[in-house]
Amino acid sequence: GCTERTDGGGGGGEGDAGGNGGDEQVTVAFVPKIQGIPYFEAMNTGGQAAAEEIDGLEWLYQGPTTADPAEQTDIVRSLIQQQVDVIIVAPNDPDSMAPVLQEAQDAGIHVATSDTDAPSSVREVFVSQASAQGIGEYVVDTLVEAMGGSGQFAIVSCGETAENLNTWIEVEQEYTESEYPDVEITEVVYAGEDQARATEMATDLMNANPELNGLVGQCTTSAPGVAQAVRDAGRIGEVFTVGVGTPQSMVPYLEDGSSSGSILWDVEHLGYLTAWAGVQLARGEEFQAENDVSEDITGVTFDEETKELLLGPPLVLTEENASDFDY
Amino acid sequence: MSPTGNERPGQATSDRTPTGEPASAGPHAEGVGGRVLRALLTQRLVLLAVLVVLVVVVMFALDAAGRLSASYNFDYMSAVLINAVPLTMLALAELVVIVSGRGGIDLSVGSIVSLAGMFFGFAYGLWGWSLPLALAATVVVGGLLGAVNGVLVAYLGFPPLIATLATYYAYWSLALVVNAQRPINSPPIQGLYDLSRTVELPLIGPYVPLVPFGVFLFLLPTVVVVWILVSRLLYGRSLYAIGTNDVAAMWAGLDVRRTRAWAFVVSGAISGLVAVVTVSQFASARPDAGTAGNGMALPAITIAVLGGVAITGGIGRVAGVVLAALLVVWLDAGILLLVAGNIASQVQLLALGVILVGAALLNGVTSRRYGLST
Amino acid sequence: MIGALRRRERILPPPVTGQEIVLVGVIAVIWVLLTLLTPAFGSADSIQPLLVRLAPIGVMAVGMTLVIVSGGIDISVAASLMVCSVVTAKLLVGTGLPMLPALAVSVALGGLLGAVNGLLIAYGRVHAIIITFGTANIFQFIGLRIFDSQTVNNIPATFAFLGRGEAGRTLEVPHSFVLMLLIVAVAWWYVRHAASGRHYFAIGGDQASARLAGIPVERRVMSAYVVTGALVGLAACMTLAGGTATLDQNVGVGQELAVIAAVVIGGTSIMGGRGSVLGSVLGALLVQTVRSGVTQLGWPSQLANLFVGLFIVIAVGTDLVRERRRRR
Amino acid sequence: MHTVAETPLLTLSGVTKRFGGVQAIRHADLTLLPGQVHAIVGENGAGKSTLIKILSGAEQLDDGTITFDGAETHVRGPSGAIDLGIATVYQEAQLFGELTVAENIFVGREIRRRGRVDWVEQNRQVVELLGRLDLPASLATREVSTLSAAEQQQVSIAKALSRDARVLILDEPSAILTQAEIEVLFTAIRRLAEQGVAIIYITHRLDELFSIADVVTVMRDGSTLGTYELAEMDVRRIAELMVGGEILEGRHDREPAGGQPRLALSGLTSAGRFEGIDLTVAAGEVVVLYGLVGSGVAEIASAVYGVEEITGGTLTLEGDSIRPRSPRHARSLGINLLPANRKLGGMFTFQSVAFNISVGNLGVFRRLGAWMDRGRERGVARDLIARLAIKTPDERTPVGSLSGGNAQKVVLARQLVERPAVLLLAEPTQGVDIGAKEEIHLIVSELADAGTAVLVTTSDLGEAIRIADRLVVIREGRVFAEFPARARQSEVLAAAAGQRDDVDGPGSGEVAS
Ligand SMILES: Nc1ncnc2c1ncn2[C@@H]1O[C@H](COP(=O)(O)OP(=O)(O)OP(=O)(O)O)[C@@H](O)[C@H]1O
Ligand SMILES: Nc1ncnc2c1ncn2[C@@H]1O[C@H](COP(=O)(O)OP(=O)(O)OP(=O)(O)O)[C@@H](O)[C@H]1O
Ligand SMILES: [Mg+2]
Ligand SMILES: [Mg+2]
Repeated sequence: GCTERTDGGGGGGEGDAGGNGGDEQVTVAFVPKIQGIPYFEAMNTGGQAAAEEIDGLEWLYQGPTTADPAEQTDIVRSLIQQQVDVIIVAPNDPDSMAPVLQEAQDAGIHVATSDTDAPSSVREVFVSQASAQGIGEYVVDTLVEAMGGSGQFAIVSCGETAENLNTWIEVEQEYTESEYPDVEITEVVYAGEDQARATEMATDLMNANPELNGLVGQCTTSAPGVAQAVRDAGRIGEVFTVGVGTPQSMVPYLEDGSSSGSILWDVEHLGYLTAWAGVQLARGEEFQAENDVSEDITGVTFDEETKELLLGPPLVLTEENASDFDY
Repeated sequence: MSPTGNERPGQATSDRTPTGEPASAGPHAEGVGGRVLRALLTQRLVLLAVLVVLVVVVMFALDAAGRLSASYNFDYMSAVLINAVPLTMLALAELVVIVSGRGGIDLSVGSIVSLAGMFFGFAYGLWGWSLPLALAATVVVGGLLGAVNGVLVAYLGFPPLIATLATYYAYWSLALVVNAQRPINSPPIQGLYDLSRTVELPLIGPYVPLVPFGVFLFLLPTVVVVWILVSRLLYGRSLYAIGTNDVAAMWAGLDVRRTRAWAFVVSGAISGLVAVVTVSQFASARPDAGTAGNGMALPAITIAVLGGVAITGGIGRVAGVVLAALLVVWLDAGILLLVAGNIASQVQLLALGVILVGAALLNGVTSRRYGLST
Repeated sequence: MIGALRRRERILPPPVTGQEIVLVGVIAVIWVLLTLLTPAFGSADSIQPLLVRLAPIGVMAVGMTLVIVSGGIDISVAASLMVCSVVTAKLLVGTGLPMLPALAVSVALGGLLGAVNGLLIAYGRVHAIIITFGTANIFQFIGLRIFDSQTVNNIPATFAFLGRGEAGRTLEVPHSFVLMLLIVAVAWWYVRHAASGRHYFAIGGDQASARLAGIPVERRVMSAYVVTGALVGLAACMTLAGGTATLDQNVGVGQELAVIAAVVIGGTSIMGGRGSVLGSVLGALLVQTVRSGVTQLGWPSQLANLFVGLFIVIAVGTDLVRERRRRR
Repeated sequence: MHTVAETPLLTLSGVTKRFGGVQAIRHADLTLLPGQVHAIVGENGAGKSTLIKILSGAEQLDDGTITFDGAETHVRGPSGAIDLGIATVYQEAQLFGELTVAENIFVGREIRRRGRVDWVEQNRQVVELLGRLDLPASLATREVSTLSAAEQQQVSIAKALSRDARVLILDEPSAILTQAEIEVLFTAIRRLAEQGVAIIYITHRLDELFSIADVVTVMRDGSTLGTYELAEMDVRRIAELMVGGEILEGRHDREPAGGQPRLALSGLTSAGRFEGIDLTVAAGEVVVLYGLVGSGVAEIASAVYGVEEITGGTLTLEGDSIRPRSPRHARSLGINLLPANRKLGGMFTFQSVAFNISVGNLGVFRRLGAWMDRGRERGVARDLIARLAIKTPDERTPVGSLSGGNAQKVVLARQLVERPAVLLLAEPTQGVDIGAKEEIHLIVSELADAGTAVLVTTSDLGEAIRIADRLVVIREGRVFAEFPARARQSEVLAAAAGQRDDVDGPGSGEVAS
């Protein structure tokens, strides 16, 4: 025998996962889609804040350098090896994540998803920032208002295969159809995680269709991208943009009006909530229908059969409130 | 071909040192000790082997010293092997193409993985073909996609870089549109994940670590087949011949075009197999499986080059590529345990870069010192 | 008189290569078709941004042409671009540096990174592809460390002069495009008429012989990479100019392929010894045209790459056929 | 022979050089007088190239001294040599395919005017230079990649002459030149010698020494044996000094087994290259096609081998008509060819000797369908290494590290793996030393004796006369004259030589592209 068999780390993990109670050390590891973008770094900040306040919580944060599902699974595998108590993932590709989460659970580790769900997986809870419905409708409402209730707009999305973006887009399409008869979505283009490309495409869209008076930047990289395009084309006030963008990156555009608003939620709170949820799982405590997580995160609803924790309604970032956030 | 062109054999690059198949060092009389040292310094294979051992030993030492956030043991080493499967297989595909010479290189492998993967998704996941049938068909599809490169390069005279760049873009698009950029993850596909589960070997099972099933099912067979192909079959001879000097190969009565075209077919077929591997690993056929992030082609070429494959053609060994892959995978796995947080993935980049440059420089400088280059 | 001229022409190396003519033809056809299909394409509003986004690729392609003609290759341009742009961006935010100094810093930094490649390749005598694969990883590490897992926010519009906006144009002509043309012109003259410029073809043709002919091979190879690096530094500024007020780590991803593609489509032999600066820029223009064409036609953007691939085959294939005819 | 000044221009004493394990030069002394044409001869691997590489700064000596103009000097790199006034024409043409002839001649030392290359001036000088070598001015602006091997060789010589050198080194310049071109070269050399330039001339063609050189230095495995006035020497003595022993002379007498023609060309034509060639080769017969480079000899052989396109006439093997489509097809018919340009068309430089031998007949080593029978390969390789007396440590050695003569034998061995019905030999002993040449000729006769039909194309008259059972002179792509065995040199030369009109003719075609 040349090896002490550890079943990929299960033995130990089983131990502390099972006999949990009181407030002994709990290690919660969070794996973002990609490191180094403000959105997830802000979630990390929130998680660290939680680690400060909730005693016994150790917060790990480790993400891939590119939004690559393979690299992400490698990291989860190393976390399994490290026998952490809870692994929470924001999967780049829900399906590819499912099997690895299964592995983690077999190794006696609690698993959950945050920001993006992996419905088909064994995750015990999904920490949701805001319902797809909520986000999609907020985006459309804000944009159509800016557009003055009528016109045409196009959507500049990012990864062609990004699950959550695609569901938001579907909501937006249906909602516009039903609510705003004289507003039309001309097309949906995909710029990858590339700001410059997003700007290029937005520019081309505006040139191709002079009627176009609205643009949606569907993700945090394309939100400033489309605004920049409008600014460069000198068509502020003619073409309006709304995006899902982080405050700091949107401030300049909100100020000069090239962006009419950015739909987001308090990302740091999302991070905090994620960490908190991890602790609950590790300590085997049930979620209530309404949870008060910390003094400024209250009324977090939990849906029993979808096993979703919902942070709350999204917020609309404007010139006024955007600069209050430091990410 | 210009009679003074770079292709003239015997160029002054370290890649030209005869570390490749099948010739070894020149006629130099010297002592045993000298020969060993010389082998270490001038032959990529030996150097890589030493480096692999070094990495493992260092990691075990760090582990013993409690510097790692988890134990770096044989189980972990074999568990991460699953990450090596696609990369190594594609690196072998590049080996075959690069050895064929004339600037041979295949940028399209990643896109072929995506496109063939989608085909497999349809065949096995939706059309309900049997696994063996779907698998075989996918490999064939991969081969056909590679054949396009082969025809463009060998028969129409496109530079390999151009031909495969074009198909890289084209296949990428096709993979996205065939299923309206949605992945395929029907139950049969999800069931496939077992293929990349770890299994206990028969007989010796209890004594050795669990090894990912995929390693046996896909990697080892590919390694063996490619090794047989390039160093035991007649085809291998023609391959190295055209890669070394295709004018001479023509005069020697070899079918240069056919041999070169087949190199791309082989590369495509391997990519097709990799497609099945990734689908099973992700339990989902993803339209961007081979193109997400930085794509699969460049990393594969990197491994091949690190493995001692000379981009000038005619030189390269299967063993070198496999060692290079093991080196990278085990090093990366160690770094994930050694370094915490975001920096880990970044340090992996640094390590790979340093090893690439270091190994090349060492081999290059020393082989000149030993007067191997003509 | 005419005769004399013609003889003089024959003495000089050919001013434009066949591939260049082919490319001009193909691009012209595409432009005409696009203008017919979507009148907007012909408008200044659509051409200007096209030229602006062409500039950085074109500038880098000039350097890459030198490198490939001299028998090498540089995989590390994308990573260098990342390092240069993040450093420059942080400078702009931190110190509010004016344009020219910032430009100088970026170019110098790029040159430095190029020098690293140059040293290792010229004096380490290892094939460029291995070295630059390695340095690409190392530079990327450096860049990511400087990003330190954050985006650079609120970048001032210091480079608006090179940008897509009003400030980036005089008489409706984008400055960055003019700058690119300038560089192309200089490079074109240099490789055609300057002795040291001709040396790159000799080195790429047969390094050993070039050395025996008394050409300072190491110096030339070295400078090829330094120049490329410096131009990448410039391209970094153009990228910042064309980008948003935030810079994230994705900057430069995939650029190495884009640039190499442009050069090889332009008729430069990847084996070295043969190539042309003009062709490289045309190659870049072809790709950019196709990309924006697909979006402007309102075709699904996922198809863009398919057409890029097709047109690469068409452009290069046409030249191959032409060559074969010429041989007969 | 003109007289030469007595004060040495250049002296080498006690020079040694080793490459890794190989002692390339053990001990070399050399004294070079101004205006002297100084030949260096020696077997392949004797150290000639290395010696001149040291003089031209391409390699640095390990030990010993170089005295130039009475002062001890160190040659610092190629440019250092050029500064001293030492110009070299290397064995393999050191030209750049994508550059024009004019550019090639001035590369590295371009004439500059206001920072740019002065094309007009360069061109003027080149045209004048080409004139001196009786080369057409039109050559100046051609791209080198479009020139024939011979033309390229002449360009490199022009290049060397263009530097007003005090020492001119020529390493086997004549190897691929025609008789006529050699004459032009010799005139140029003599003219330079008159002007006091010292010339070092390396060759394997001993006979030509007597028409050009004043003295000859003989090298044997890395050492100079001494320097001799050619007046007091003859080919035989030089040869014996080189190999260090007795060597056979003249042709090996054998009875050409005439009878049924095995290979027959009738009216064979390849537009623009050769036409109406009627020729037969019987089993056991050695037929030599003698013709100057560009006369079409080479193309005839490659046409039979399926490389050159046949546009007319018929080709029959054993009576039935054939039309080889490719070398592959030709070999399947039992027709093998030894390519003329060893480096370009023959050697797989960094692959093993065994690889180089087996690669031409992979079918022979087929086992179980597609497998390579490596045991068989090893056996066959060892067998042929012994049969052809190839000097190599073992069959795993890279062929690139063998000397030209031995490399050539390896490529020849490739053709003998299976006894061919017809063996075509293109310039079989080009750049090969007299010892190896001797052996190769012997092998050829033995093959014929064993019933192979041998067709040799060569531009080396001595060789032609030596091995021919029938000697056919090709000129301007036509059969021009035919001679029986033991033809007289003078007659054959009369038939073939003295023509200049073939320089601009179709390229030598030895270089397949
Ligand atoms: N680059 C090299 N590396 C190692 N050994 C070398 C090298 N060049 C020459 N040698 C050794 O030096 C010996 C002499 O080489 P050299 O080229 O001088 O022979 P040569 O007389 O020119 O032969 P040939 O007539 O074939 O040109 C060779 O036998 C070889 O063993
Ligand atoms: N890398 C090397 N290692 C060992 N020997 C070498 C090497 N390169 C050249 N040589 C030696 O140099 C000698 C001459 O090399 P060279 O290439 O000049 O021969 P060649 O030109 O093929 O023969 P020839 O001069 O007769 O045509 C040969 O004897 C060969 O053994
Ligand atoms: Mg020699
Ligand atoms: Mg030689």
